Amino acid sequence: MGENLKRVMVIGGGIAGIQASLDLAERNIKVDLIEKNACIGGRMAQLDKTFPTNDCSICILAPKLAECFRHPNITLHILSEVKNLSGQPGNFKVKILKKARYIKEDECINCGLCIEKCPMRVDDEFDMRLRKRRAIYIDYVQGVPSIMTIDRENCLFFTKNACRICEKVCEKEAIDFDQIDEEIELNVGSIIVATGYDIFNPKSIETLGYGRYPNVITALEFERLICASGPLGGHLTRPSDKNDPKKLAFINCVGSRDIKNNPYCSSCCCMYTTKEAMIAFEHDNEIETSIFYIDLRAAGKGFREYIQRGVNNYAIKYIKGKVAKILEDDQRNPLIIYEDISTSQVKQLKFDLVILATTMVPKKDANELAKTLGVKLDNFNFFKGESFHPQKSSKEGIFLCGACREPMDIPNSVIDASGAAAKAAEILMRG
Amino acid sequence: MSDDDIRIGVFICHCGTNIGGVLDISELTEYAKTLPNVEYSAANLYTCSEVGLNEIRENIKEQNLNRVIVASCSPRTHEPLFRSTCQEAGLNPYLFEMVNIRDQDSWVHMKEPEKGTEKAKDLIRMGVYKAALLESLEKMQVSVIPSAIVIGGGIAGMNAALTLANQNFEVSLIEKDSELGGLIRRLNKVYPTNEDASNLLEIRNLVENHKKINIHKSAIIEKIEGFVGNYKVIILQNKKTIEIEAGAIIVATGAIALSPEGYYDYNGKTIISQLELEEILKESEFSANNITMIQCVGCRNEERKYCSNICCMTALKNAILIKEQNPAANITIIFRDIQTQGVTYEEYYRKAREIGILFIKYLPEKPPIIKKDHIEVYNEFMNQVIGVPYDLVVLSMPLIANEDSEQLAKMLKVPLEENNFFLEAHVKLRPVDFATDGVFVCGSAHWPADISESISQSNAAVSRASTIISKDMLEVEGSTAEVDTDLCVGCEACIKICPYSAISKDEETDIVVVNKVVCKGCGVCGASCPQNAITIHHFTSDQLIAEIVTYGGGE
Amino acid sequence: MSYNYFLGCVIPGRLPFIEASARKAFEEIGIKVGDQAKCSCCPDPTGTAQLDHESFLALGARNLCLFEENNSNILSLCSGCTETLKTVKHILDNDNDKKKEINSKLSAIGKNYKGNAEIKHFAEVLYENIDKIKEKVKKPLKDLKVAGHPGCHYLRPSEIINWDDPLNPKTLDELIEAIGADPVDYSLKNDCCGNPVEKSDKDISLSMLENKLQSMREAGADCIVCVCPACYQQFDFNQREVNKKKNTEYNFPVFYITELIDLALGMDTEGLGLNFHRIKVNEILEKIT
Amino acid sequence: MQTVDFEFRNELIKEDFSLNYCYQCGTCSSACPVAFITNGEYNPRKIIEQSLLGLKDLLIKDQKPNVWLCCTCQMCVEECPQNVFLTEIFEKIKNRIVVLGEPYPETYKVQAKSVLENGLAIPLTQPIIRRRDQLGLPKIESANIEEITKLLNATNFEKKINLMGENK
Repeated sequence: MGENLKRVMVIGGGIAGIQASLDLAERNIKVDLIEKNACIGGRMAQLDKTFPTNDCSICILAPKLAECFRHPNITLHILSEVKNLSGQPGNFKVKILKKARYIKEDECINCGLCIEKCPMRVDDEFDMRLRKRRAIYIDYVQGVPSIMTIDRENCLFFTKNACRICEKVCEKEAIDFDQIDEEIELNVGSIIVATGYDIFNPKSIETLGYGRYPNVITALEFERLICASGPLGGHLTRPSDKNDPKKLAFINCVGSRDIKNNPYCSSCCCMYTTKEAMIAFEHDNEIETSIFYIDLRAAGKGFREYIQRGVNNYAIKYIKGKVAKILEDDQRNPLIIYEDISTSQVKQLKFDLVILATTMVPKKDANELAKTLGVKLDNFNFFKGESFHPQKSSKEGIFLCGACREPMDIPNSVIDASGAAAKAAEILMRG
Repeated sequence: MSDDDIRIGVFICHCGTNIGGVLDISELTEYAKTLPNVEYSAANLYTCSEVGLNEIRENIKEQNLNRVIVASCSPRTHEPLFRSTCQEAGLNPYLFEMVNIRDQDSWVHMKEPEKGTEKAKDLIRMGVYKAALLESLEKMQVSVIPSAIVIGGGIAGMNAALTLANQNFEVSLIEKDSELGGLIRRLNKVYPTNEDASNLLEIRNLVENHKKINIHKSAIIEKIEGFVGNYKVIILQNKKTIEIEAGAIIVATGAIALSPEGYYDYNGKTIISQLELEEILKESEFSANNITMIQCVGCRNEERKYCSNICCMTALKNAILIKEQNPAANITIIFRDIQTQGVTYEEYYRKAREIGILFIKYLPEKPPIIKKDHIEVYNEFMNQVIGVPYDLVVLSMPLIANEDSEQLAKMLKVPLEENNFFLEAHVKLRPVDFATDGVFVCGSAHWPADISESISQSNAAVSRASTIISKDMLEVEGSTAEVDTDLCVGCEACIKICPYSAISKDEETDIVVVNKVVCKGCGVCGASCPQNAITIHHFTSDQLIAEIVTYGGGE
Repeated sequence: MSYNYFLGCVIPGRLPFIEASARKAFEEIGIKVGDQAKCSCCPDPTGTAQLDHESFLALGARNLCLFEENNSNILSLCSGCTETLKTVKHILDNDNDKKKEINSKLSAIGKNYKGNAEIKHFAEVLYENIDKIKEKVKKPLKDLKVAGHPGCHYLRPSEIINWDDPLNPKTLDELIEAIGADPVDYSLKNDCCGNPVEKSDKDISLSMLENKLQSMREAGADCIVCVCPACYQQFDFNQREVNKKKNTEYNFPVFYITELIDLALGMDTEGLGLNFHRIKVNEILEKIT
Repeated sequence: MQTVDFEFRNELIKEDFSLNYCYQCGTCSSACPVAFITNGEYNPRKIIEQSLLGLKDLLIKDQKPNVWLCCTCQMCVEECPQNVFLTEIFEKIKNRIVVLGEPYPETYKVQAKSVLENGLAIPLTQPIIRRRDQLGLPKIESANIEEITKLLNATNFEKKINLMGENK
């Protein structure tokens, strides 16, 4: 058997994938980082702040994005997906489908002229569809690589053979409609899966009114709404009437710890709802928050103290009692019907804005990727790790990290990522 | 360099609305242009984005800038990025200066934007005056010893040693006990698989027989010297002093269970601790029928505010084991919040309910009271006091920091948090790193962790340590202290105060010498030197005085 | 297999005009339904079931046996009866011990439960024939704002009823639409009318009714439509009681869905027995003709 | 003070295993229309907690909260995140109250009496029979009452339901 390849493929460019890539690259192992979207950064880039330090999320992420982009040992494969895997640990052959960007990567300087002129308005996925982007776009301002992408599904040239205005305005002549999807073959010694998670759609829990009541939103929508670079420029208003909300309610465990939806605990919601309430209070000291919970799960370092700070300094009230039913009054104020278990009273309370702590769910294409890679998923479609070595997948040479294997917060994803990097490197040292 | 040659570029960051939403950025940009030596001034939406960085690079070339100032956020997170950007454009990275107009200005003066803008002008002006005096500095190169030391031979330490050794690194594993294994040796079964704890100890053989692992049992650490890439740990083993050298150190010293003495009428017979229950289940016949467990004993209170993370799962495990062995047993867990995050653990909690474990929630202000044959507890779910019959009470005690962690922390020059667990470099993004380069932490030394978490963290620590010991040479900080040999009188004030032990005395000349590799440029020596003999590069007296003078309105 | 009616107690014994409207509707749509002799009380899932589960199973099983003997499926005009019969069938079909136990009781009267007869709520069958209904509509009930009240036992427990969405029902509103009327969306659509609580606390029962009525009024409903005689009674009989107790002025005419279907299919109001309604329906009739 | 009665708790669990899964989140109370009207005085979650603790006196004797107020709408069952069959559990508790001879609401007895006497909860009266004729409805052949009596004797119905007892 020949020497194992000193090269690792990392699938997914969120914080877990980035950390794993950087660790490996730093020890002089070559990394192919595969990202499906147009920019790396993942979910962490969408968050406003992070608990328990309340650091600005993108501020602490951005240096890592830049490092990843510039590291000589890391090759970024953007708009790419894994299509096929063969070979064995130490020497895998991977087929990657790299979608056309329709932009000459070396030419685009992200001047934004094309965006200004593009006539198409498309729901902005990065901003949780809370605003529109154009058909030529960059995921987010600090996105890396910081160049444009043309969204083929919506571009007028591709849909109606018209327009091409971006081509006309681009001074660098960076637009290239002739680009085609490419298939790339990689040869790597081991593989790390870091594909992250999707968000549960609470529309299916009809009694909570999401989708019917404008002032019932999800936590990730809230992150975008309150984020300085989000659709409201950081000035939180409620969707129905653009008024400043003063009374907020967070409902924990929406779609989790629930046999009818997802039986598991989503791990982070108790903490992130507290964080979101704190940020809201920092924006407007008149805001009062109620957080409805089943168990307050705060076992991490400094987490209990964080919750206590929420109570003492941020006007947060924790109410033990899960909410089954939300109604709406004629001012479009959500009315929450709940039991305050500490008194056993059932009450109705009016709020200005209700935020649903929707659970982390497996990526919808997890099944497909698991099949391609030949690794097992658990009963819920998370990638299955070993009980005491959770970074080890069911297949030798393939490792897991972050929320693709179980819901987890950022520090645990980073630990997982470094852990997976160590295991992935171990394989390369053999043979 | 005469004043005429200095060409400063000032880049002012909006940071979205973090800064731009409060301060008047265009006013600041215009203001910067009026300052001496400023050749160029511009605003960016995010200076740290690739667009912003490109603008720095391009203007260094086009405007021929030889000093760069970014007025934005914290150097803690962003200085390395901007420095390397300057370097890429051919500028010495130490000719870069960062001004924090966010954390110390726009965030704290959100409600008074005009005053905030005035303050930002002061801060930028101070930066400009300092920048004019900046000097080029060179980073030091140091060689690296390609091996690691792991302190602690519990599951985290053993796994770390093995993973490192499997990657062909030499490892020294230091254990104070006479055998490896740590806390797991006292456990009966382990969750969530409920297999024998001894299965997890199989790793011991692999560790003990690995030719790359050097094990030092019954060893006491006497002294730790050195710096990243070149650590020296002196241990006392069998009355012999041994010196071990390595490029990196992993701290895996674990934690201990809080003693139940003095809690809830603990008597060691009918009222015992969870760890004692483990030992009974492991070694002897178990006969109790009505078993009540009380959670959060001695924690989540004023004395110890934290949640110990592993006790809920441990209680669930033992409850399940007893119930499966004796389905007629009546087991009650009196708890505050059940901590079973994630997929497997929540499933485990459901299983405990499924087989009939009873759960009662209590409030800290109304804790359970143990009577002769029953416990009285205010049940929050019922809003009233409920009696629970028992013949055995089991107290779930938290994991607490090792007694010797304070001493070890001092030797390693790393911080502890308020509960004496080791404090990492950054909670979010550097969870197993210390601020001190080349030292890492994993397992319960960092925070109460179960087996799976400890192993994950120990893998992570290995990965982080490998980024150092896989290199032949390392670059270290160039901004360090320098002693003026003409002024130094050898009083040793600096030696006593240096937190990194970077200063020593030259026996021949009787004056002090700074080890530039160890020096972090923190500056305490300079501040304490009665002779003003120490200069901290990049923070020289001239530079700081220039800042102060211009702040006060002088020239 | 064809259907026979299971009429239950309330409709034939107290609200025969509902039975009349149902028979007419099914005939007009072209669904043949026969009659089943010798039925007892289903028994009441909110009554007898709460006193003795075993007797509940035995009486229910006996009724099911009657249909089995006739080789006929069951078409029930009442949601309560539907739930009882479906529940009994569900339990006996899934629990062999229970089935044996109940069959040993049934042997005292020479019967044996097998599990051959299927149970359908009448609205379920109407919904299956919704296209036929649409075709046959002669007088669409234009501009009539109808608050559909699906009621509890029509939907839940979903595991047993196994029919419409238990928390967001659609079928009744679609039937209302099919006859040209306008189903209004009101916030408490899915709430209980309060009828079963009347047995133990009339005040609470009326408060529940009042909440429903208020929610219907806020949504601008002209009238109420039910698919269960218990709900019908609660709405039609107790609206005045609410008004007396709570000093309100509710006056919603209440219809069984089959009555509105009959009207939309162009039947003469004579013979429908609309005069037996406590809350007069004249205004509605004027509105739709 | 009420004390946990493990024996009674186990009996209830045996009758409906789903009881075990409850983790007291309060979804049922939030979904319950009766709990809403009574501000939680009628409280399905609390009845479940009492069952889990085996608090026999509260459940059976004091009947606090009053389990007879359950409207059997099954909203709690549909919403329960742990698939606890509350309505069925409450039915079993009511059955138990009845068979133990504790008081329960009069109206239930009236209905039960009618079933015992007529096989129907609401017997056909002469005016109704006339009205049926008017409406052109067919004659109804009711259940043979001897047969119903025989069957209900086999299940011991009359004895179980304690018709002569005190009412609630």
